[in-house]
Amino acid sequence: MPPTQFRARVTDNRSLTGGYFVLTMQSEGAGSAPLGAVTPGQFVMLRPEAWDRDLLNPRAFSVLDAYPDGTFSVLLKAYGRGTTAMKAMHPGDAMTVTGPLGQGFGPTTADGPTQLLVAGGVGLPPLHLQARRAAAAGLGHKLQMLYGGRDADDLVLLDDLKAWGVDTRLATEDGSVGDKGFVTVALARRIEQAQAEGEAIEILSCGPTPMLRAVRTLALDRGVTAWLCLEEQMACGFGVCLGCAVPVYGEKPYRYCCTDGPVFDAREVRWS
Amino acid sequence: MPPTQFRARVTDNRSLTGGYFVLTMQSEGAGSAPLGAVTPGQFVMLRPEAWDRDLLNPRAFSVLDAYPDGTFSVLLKAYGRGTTAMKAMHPGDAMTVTGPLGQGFGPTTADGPTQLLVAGGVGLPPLHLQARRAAAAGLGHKLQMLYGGRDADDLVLLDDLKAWGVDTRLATEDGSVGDKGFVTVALARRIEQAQAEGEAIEILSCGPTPMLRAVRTLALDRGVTAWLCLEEQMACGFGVCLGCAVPVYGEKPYRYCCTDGPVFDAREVRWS
Amino acid sequence: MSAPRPTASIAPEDVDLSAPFGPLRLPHPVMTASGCFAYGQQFAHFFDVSQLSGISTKGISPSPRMGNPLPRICETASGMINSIGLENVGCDAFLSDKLPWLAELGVSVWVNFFGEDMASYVECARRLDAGRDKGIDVLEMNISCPNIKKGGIEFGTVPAVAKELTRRCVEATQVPIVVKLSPNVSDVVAMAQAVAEGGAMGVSLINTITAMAIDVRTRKPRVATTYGGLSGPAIKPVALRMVHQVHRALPDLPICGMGGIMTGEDALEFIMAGARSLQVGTANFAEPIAGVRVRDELRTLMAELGIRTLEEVVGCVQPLEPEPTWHTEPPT
Amino acid sequence: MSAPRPTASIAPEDVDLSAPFGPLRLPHPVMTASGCFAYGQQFAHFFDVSQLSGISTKGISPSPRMGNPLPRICETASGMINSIGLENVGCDAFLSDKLPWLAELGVSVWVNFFGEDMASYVECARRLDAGRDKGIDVLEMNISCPNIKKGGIEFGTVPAVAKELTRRCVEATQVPIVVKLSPNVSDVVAMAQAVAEGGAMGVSLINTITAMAIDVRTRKPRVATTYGGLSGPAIKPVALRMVHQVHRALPDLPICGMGGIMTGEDALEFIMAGARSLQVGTANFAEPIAGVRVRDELRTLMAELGIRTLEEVVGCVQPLEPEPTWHTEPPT
Ligand SMILES: Cc1cc2nc3c(=O)[nH]c(=O)nc-3n(C[C@H](O)[C@H](O)[C@H](O)COP(=O)(O)OP(=O)(O)OC[C@H]3O[C@@H](n4cnc5c(N)ncnc54)[C@H](O)[C@@H]3O)c2cc1C
Ligand SMILES: Cc1cc2nc3c(=O)[nH]c(=O)nc-3n(C[C@H](O)[C@H](O)[C@H](O)COP(=O)(O)OP(=O)(O)OC[C@H]3O[C@@H](n4cnc5c(N)ncnc54)[C@H](O)[C@@H]3O)c2cc1C
Ligand SMILES: Cc1cc2nc3c(=O)[nH]c(=O)nc-3n(C[C@H](O)[C@H](O)[C@H](O)COP(=O)(O)O)c2cc1C
Ligand SMILES: Cc1cc2nc3c(=O)[nH]c(=O)nc-3n(C[C@H](O)[C@H](O)[C@H](O)COP(=O)(O)O)c2cc1C
Ligand code: FES
Ligand code: FES
Repeated sequence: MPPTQFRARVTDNRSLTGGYFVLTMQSEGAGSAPLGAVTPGQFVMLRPEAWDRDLLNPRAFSVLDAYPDGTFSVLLKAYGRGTTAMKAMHPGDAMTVTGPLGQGFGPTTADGPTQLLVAGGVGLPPLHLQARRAAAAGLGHKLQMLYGGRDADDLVLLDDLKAWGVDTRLATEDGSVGDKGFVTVALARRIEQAQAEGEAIEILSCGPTPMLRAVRTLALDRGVTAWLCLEEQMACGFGVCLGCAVPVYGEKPYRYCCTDGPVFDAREVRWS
Repeated sequence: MPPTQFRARVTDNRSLTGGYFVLTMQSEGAGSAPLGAVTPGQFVMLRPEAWDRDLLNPRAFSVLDAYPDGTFSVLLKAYGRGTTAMKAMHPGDAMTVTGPLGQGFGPTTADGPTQLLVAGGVGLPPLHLQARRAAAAGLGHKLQMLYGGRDADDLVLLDDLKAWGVDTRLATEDGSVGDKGFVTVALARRIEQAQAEGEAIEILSCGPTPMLRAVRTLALDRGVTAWLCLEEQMACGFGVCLGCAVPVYGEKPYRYCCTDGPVFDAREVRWS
Repeated sequence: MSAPRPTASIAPEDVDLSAPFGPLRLPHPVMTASGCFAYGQQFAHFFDVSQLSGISTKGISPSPRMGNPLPRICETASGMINSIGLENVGCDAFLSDKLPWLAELGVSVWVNFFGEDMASYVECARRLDAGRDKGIDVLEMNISCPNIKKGGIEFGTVPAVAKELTRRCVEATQVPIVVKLSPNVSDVVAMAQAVAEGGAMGVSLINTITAMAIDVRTRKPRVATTYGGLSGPAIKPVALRMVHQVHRALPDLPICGMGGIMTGEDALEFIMAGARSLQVGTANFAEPIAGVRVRDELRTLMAELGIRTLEEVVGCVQPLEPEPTWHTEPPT
Repeated sequence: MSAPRPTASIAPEDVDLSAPFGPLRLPHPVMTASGCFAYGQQFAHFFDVSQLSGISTKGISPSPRMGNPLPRICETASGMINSIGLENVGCDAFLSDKLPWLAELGVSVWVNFFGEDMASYVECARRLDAGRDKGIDVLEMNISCPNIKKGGIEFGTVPAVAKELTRRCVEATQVPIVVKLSPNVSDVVAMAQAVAEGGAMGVSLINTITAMAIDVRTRKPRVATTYGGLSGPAIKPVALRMVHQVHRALPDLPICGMGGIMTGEDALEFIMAGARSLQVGTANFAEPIAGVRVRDELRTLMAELGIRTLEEVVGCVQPLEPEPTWHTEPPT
């Protein structure tokens, strides 16, 4: 589905633990669902209509979920001025939305490898949606979530994963819940186990760049296919400003996070 | 009372006819009433905390009323971006307020001249407050309001004037209420009558600049004292930026609307 | 030119937006700006791109360029800084892969171009001349490339150098050349004058202003090249001033105005300052259809103000009445 | 200077904000800017003005000036344009009526000054020298007065002229001279170099950028002089770039940085770009206590980032790591 730009109204702004919040919006226009066919990892550019010119450009957010009735949601945390302003949005507030944008993760399939979903921070949405889709297709057993955070509060929307019956392994830096340490430690063990048992696996990961770097190194070292959902500074989100370059190996030194990605093969990403 | 800068919360945003609205605010800090001793014609600089840098400077508004409990109100109409943004403010929204600023009108006195209050548009607040104060002091009979607008909708807060028993003469350009034509026509007649009867009068006026020009010309022609409450572009409101110069006769070519005014003797104002 | 007084409102249909620009007859003044519209295709998802009057392409160099390291963009108050590094597909790929699509739109195609030294500027102009009958209407010569080496700064800041560069490129092609000037100069009028003498058909004003932002946590600049170009509403007042200066000094030189245009009112400000056509740049990022909206708002505003044609108002801004002589005594 | 890595947070009390600036020992770097603080008294209603490290006065000329016609100010995106016209009380009234009050505050008093030609600049410096033992710490020479006639532009844009002007004013007074440079130049480093050679103790960067806005309804410029000076957050990225350029080229020349400073983070950006002191200008209009808030925020931020002294971070911004060499094949 090609991207469009449309207006939506906030219908809900729900606070979670750890400063996270979920913004739910309804696109305007009867029965319109411009994000209906979104794939996990695809994103939208959001710009509240109330923003002045001081906040010039929209901000990128992965779609957390989208329904055929035109509602959709995103998971945020307040970092800078834009997300802080969004945290204060109320039901009824108008949003300019562009999307769906980018190339998401491949689907979970019955005869494909087991997908290890490695999530951290605001990187949860693509993997949460991947799990939702798989569970709905009766393929929940084909994936496993490995989800890391600083502490228990830093892990959100766990009830959903439980309700879908998705096997979820938690890791926290302070050990307050799940394994103590980085989620990549759990991932390393899981890879070892799979390789020992001859289980076919692939990694789908989204989260803070240091986490993705660790996942990439692990995957390259162990020869496992890994798909990384990257973040870069974006002005447009649809391939025009060339601001979101991702260094890659290959014919050209850069590809673009917004149009070629945000999901890239770990082998392609040129990170030293 | 020297000006201070303080925070207030919007408690009410009431729409009137003609696009006018009254913002009521409560200053923060128990029992603080930084505007308690405001005189009619004094003003505040208002800047909603939510404004981004795009709207850099505060905007000037005459105080419509101020109470010892720290509440105060202003009367606005949406012209540009600032006032349009203020129209959308909700109870609870925070405002940065600087005031009271400037020199207001002189008081109504038992043995002074009859005060003719000539008001138009958003120039109503100072004269409305003057009438309120006079009425409260039992001097309502010492003033008369002459209030002009485009049409009936352009005249607001008439009930207050009625309740205070202030003699009010209306004029509308379309004749929908009161005299048809500019309020200065009614003023000219009133001056004539006073001069015929030997009644001591002075004029207090606030409104659009074209109206003030006409009032000034009338007053100079007929030898009546007139006090004009002027508007100029302001950045600071407290005598620092020198942006709000008013051309005057006298030793210096300019005085300052925010500190020397906004109320000036019509004879002093150098308008060609 | 004496300013016609604003008259009563007219119907939007009665507004004639056509915009003569040197030899060009644009249906209306609103184009999109170089680097903010790529080669156009991405926008076709969002709207009918042929509604624009013209498109200025991403800057083209003789050979493809890969662009700068990361990060390349950051946001500032009412603006953004970019350091894309003039990444582009190069002359040949442009002519074979991008131009045909653009040519079919029927809009005015302005090919923004640059070189790394004088010879490669000339080579680029010469090679792009091959597109003359294939849809290229203007070569928009970008002489303000802060990121290219070899005396690149001088092209944009030294009038004599700019004149010579213009002259040699004009000789290399029969496509009219519009020179896009840098705002990072003491005297923009001298630059405009020089390129006009060099044979430029017109000038585009302004390119981005050299700027910087710092991440105090990492102690690094927010764009990898340390300095980048500031664009967006923040620079509009500077752009308007330069358009006005150049129009006053050289009233016959067509000016394509840009810098922070977001609304029809912004567009009319540029026209009243002296621009005969306009480019919308940064606004496209937040709103792909920005150029068409600006055109529509311009029409509505002109109708409201009773302005029938652009010619009535190009450069019409008049100094304010001089103050009356200062009297020490009031008249009465 | 090699960038010390950010360390762990420290207590705000452990931050030493003292700011050596040439011969001056400022208790912290945050001053207020010329034209945005008048002569200071109005601010005493709002806060204890002696908390500032210094005050730059409204620009003083030998004789009083009455200022420009109206309107004098207008707002733009994240900025404002002013054309006050350098209205001021003149040297004599300044020395007799304004200086005593300022001197009593105990803050660093920078007297911003200008003339209408070279002779009157020199005269102004000479007459202000009388305030040397009466509280004047610095003469801040404004060489970018777009609104004064008689070659005024050249003072701010031609290095040789600026050097000569500086030299003659330095000879006329024993008060150290800091030259406030114009941003409306092709090469700000050349200007800084010239005034340093002329004997300036330091430079202030930046003054306002020449700009314009138009009221499309009246077809008039929004400030009566057609052009005015743009200030506020809109210009911060340009100011930072110029501070950085000058600091890189002339690391020993003290720079007082300004242009759109609104927060402690803005202040730290300027310091990391190379400024040793700062001035807060336009921010005072919306918030009279802005300078003191910026100082407090700067202290808090430095504590959070583990920065103990300004010296650790003045000019510490480092270019980003160069990109790794480009491989065509992945490592595995
Ligand atoms: C494809 C894509 C998908 C994304 N999906 C999501 C999502 O689902 N939920 C979400 O909350 N965010 C998501 N982001 C990140 C989001 O776009 C940024 O958080 C947002 O742009 C920050 O805007 P701001 O105005 O709050 O911060 P700014 O004021 O623009 O930045 C403030 C500072 O914070 C830093 N910063 C910004 N974002 C982050 C971050 N996420 N982590 C650490 N530092 C940061 C910036 O580099 C800058 O230094 C996504 C980004 C991309 C490119
Ligand atoms: C001492 C003083 C007292 C004031 N009291 C009041 C008051 O009680 N109520 C009130 O509503 N306003 C009052 N004003 C005017 C008010 O300050 C302006 O309306 C306000 O600054 C406009 O801000 P804005 O952001 O909406 O318009 P801007 O975006 O700043 O201006 C938009 C355009 O509208 C024009 N404009 C702005 N204000 C007016 C106006 N009032 N009439 C006609 N054109 C205008 C401007 O010149 C500009 O061209 C007062 C002004 C002064 C100086
Ligand atoms: C991301 C980006 C890339 C740009 N690339 C070019 C370019 O290749 N050539 C050029 O002449 N101008 C380039 N510009 C400048 C714009 O064409 C325009 O002159 C400038 O941004 C001011 O207009 P705006 O404020 O509307 O964006 C670029 C601007 C941006 C923001
Ligand atoms: C209203 C106003 C008046 C100014 N007057 C002077 C002046 O007299 N002399 C001077 O050197 N700079 C003057 N400036 C420039 C400021 O001192 C400062 O350099 C500039 O505004 C940038 O800082 P800011 O963005 O913090 O305001 C003035 C600025 C403003 C806004
Ligand atoms: S965000 Fe603009 S090209 Fe990717
Ligand atoms: S508004 Fe600043 S001096 Fe009057």
